Amino acid sequence: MREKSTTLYIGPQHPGITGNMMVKLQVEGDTVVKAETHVGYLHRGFEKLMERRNWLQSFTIVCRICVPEPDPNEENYARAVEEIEGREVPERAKYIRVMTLELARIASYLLWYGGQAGSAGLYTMPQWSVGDRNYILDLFEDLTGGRIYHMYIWPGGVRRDLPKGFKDKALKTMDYLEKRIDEYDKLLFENSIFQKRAKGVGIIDKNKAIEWGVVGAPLRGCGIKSDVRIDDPYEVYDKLDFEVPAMEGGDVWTRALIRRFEIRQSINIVRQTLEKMPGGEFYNKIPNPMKWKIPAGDAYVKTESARGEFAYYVVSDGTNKPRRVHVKGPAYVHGVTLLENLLVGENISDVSFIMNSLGTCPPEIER
Amino acid sequence: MTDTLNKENKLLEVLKEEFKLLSGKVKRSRRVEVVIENEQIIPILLFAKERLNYIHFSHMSCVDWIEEGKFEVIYILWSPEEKINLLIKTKVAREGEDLPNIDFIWRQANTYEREIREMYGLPFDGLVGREEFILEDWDEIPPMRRDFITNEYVSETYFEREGREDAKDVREQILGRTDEKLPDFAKKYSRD
Amino acid sequence: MAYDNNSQKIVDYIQNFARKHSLFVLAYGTGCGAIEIPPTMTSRYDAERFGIRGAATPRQADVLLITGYLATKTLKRVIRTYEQMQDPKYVIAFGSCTINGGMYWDSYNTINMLDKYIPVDVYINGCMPRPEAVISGFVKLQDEIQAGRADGWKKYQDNLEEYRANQKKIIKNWTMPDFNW
Amino acid sequence: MEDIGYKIFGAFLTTVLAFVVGMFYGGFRRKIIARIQNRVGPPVYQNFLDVMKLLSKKTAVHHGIMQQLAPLWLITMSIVTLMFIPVLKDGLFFTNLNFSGDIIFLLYMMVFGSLGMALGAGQTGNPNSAIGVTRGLIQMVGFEIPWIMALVALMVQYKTTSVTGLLDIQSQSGTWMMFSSPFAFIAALLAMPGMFRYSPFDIVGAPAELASGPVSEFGGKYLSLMMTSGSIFAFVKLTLIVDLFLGGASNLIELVIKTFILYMYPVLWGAISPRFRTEQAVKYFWGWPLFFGVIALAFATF
Repeated sequence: MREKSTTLYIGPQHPGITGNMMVKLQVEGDTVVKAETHVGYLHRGFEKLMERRNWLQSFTIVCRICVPEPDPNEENYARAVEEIEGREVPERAKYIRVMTLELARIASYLLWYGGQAGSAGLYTMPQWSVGDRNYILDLFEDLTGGRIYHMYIWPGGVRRDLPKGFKDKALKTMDYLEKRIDEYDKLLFENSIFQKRAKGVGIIDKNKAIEWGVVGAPLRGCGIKSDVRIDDPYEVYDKLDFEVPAMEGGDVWTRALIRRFEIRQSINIVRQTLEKMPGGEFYNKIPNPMKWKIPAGDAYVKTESARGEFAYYVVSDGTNKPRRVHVKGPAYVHGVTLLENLLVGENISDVSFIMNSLGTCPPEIER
Repeated sequence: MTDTLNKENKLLEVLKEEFKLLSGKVKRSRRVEVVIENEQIIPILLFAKERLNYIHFSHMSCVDWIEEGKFEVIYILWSPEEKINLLIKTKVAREGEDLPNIDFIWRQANTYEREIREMYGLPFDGLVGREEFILEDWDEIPPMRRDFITNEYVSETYFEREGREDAKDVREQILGRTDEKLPDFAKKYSRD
Repeated sequence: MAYDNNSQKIVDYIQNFARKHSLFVLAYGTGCGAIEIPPTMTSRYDAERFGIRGAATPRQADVLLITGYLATKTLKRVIRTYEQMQDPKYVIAFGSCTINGGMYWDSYNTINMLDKYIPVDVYINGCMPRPEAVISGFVKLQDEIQAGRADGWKKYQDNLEEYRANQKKIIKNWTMPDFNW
Repeated sequence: MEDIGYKIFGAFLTTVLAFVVGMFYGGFRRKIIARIQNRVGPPVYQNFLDVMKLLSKKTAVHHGIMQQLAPLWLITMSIVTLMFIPVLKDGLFFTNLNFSGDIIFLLYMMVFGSLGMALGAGQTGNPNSAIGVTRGLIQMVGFEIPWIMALVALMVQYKTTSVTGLLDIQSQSGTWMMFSSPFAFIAALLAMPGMFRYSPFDIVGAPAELASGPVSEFGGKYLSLMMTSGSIFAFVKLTLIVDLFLGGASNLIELVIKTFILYMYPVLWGAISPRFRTEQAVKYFWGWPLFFGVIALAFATF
């Protein structure tokens, strides 16, 4: 006898959903038989707004595309504009950019720690990691003046130099975090219940992964070494020393292990940039932004964000406003086709768990 | 510099032999751009995927060139081995023409196509999927077309709080400045 | 039964005191402001000190926290959610974009003034407001509740036609059940 | 006549005591968990404010009679269960209505409340509630088996089915049941967190999965009744275990100390563990707890 299937809506108002989106599930018993992602609850029409704003005004908008980690957006946009215009960026600015990106990655991973554990019902973990994330945000506040939206990496360099005493403070924070991450390991990764929950859940097929468009940590969790920082090095990543992990498995547990490894790598990179940072100018001055025209052309740039490859396709038509800025976040694929595929056959308990492990962030899907 | 672009040039050569390219160039290292007629989209995508191993479909975008009356659609592929992004561009008329559906080659193209269909009103031949992807009950012209003026729509539809109009004055003021340099925010507000 | 003003006052005082110190916030991240809610709730800022805690469903919640801009698609859900909440209910609007559209004032898909669609008790401005600002907004709401001034829900009942007209102007396909108490 | 007066007054006192103690335990739980999580946490009396506030809310949800009766059913069952538990060993007010067959009766009563809740939640029509109820019943099947085995082992071993009888045996022999029949105690202790439904067994109302499960559609006064009943029931469970295994209590201070220490065990476990999936929870209960239950039974019989 066939069980009757029920429709279950997860979201948009649901504590388990990441952000503001909806997953419509067909459920038989406890098992999902069909999943459908509904997005559009956060659509602001950024790409339309950028058509109306000039190049510098658009720069204040791009960071709002992805809230947990705005810096890859800024960096992407700035780099695309520089590539079209042919503007040079001082070496120091590049180092500062890399440092900012890595700090943002750490902050994003700390938020992920919270989300992953919270969706599994371990509420102590978000309290710790989101609390510790504030220390990174403090660094950002010192550096840029803003906790969440920094608007710091702009075309031609960065907006301001490192404040006095920043290096010491940053290094101290890194030391503190490294200690804390060991404690997180005890709470989360050594926890047998978490291991039971995470192993064998939400498996991505290794052979299909690249074709499906999987990027970032989920792809590395399938055993495929792929990272924009090595494949298509930008800024000064080719001068830094870091490892990119790849582990076989493809389930939530492997993705978690990858992130656990990468957060340590990021801490390491921040230390390196602080050590190696040369002196000199930190930005290449742009002309009066109202009259600042970019020659016609287009550029496709990408950055490795905490959730995967973040790509910008920017087209200029020679005026002082961008013709088209198209943003593709990792969640554009992860949150729609991949999620719809992965959820089939899983337990309802794991829906939110899998979403968190993929890092589904709806503002990237609809912008 | 020429040595480092070997891979890219080779790819361009291969594509030139197989297909009638409208134009093709190496933009920079790891970026190759070709322009092609829109009938040849499926052949070139299949060729790139099956023969050249460009198996990762990274991006698909659309630009509205209203002056020419055309949409430009860009398919961006990535080869994990060669580590090259291949940009395939094609143009299609804004009204009356459609593009082939490619979601049987890459499943995730379906999402991009649905978005482009919704935001630009560009139909894809044989595309299956819910009509509404991002917008809900939208009955204006598709919003990403350049002839859709968003601020006019806003002033008709939504309420505006008083005081908002100030922003415009500041903008004209800055624009009125001739030869004046941008205030040096970076140095002015740095703390040391 | 003595039902004079004084006894009513005492009842009101006790009610308001309890309401003030126990605010269940609906877990609904409507916009990008949702990113500052976890820091507000967690260890450094710890909003639970003030009796603020999350509630999973609208039936149990007291406060609807509108975290940022509302796309029209979300507005429909927000109205639905707001109407499902039980009286007395409060709305805290968070971020500049709920006040006047903020950054997105010319976006075709986001509303500009939230208080035209649902009554707002406290606005917190900023993009993003810091957790301190959020907590101060909550404290302001507590003061309003104690003083008996946080009566957005009454306003909504009294001016339902006006709110409905505004809402229907944006939401073209109105398929929601009618609001009944 | 005087006797009945005492009984009624005692019943009232017991209910108030259970409510106050249960509420404060809830408050301490929130406070202690907050301290583990590096923060200050709400005041200890926060739960009273929550209940007061929920009572002052207007309620305008009507899904049907059963939905409105469910919270009442729940609280009635909690209080009725409380009535049959000797809170203190030989106090004037707190021994209540226990009689010779009451362990079996209690086993039945403790399930009964959840059953009413299940009916009520089923009527709300919310799919989350329905799934939550199913999970709750599955989980109950999980923990009830080792728990009943532990109690049956006690009953077989000491040839009595009354809580007072077991209390008398403990005070006569001078050793607590947890030492004289350790396997039953271990089985009961391992099954106990399932009854409290804190992490890792909070699968019924798991927020990230089912909003809040069966209670999703209950707000305002219904929710306040549920919270009240929940805190009374927590006290009931703690007192019962203290009576059965920890030698009961002869005064209120002893009772509070014993129950609080016992209460800390599910709370602290909950603070550091994620949630089981439903089938994992059942697997857990049918693993070691069941094993110890069987051993206890064998130990008692032979």
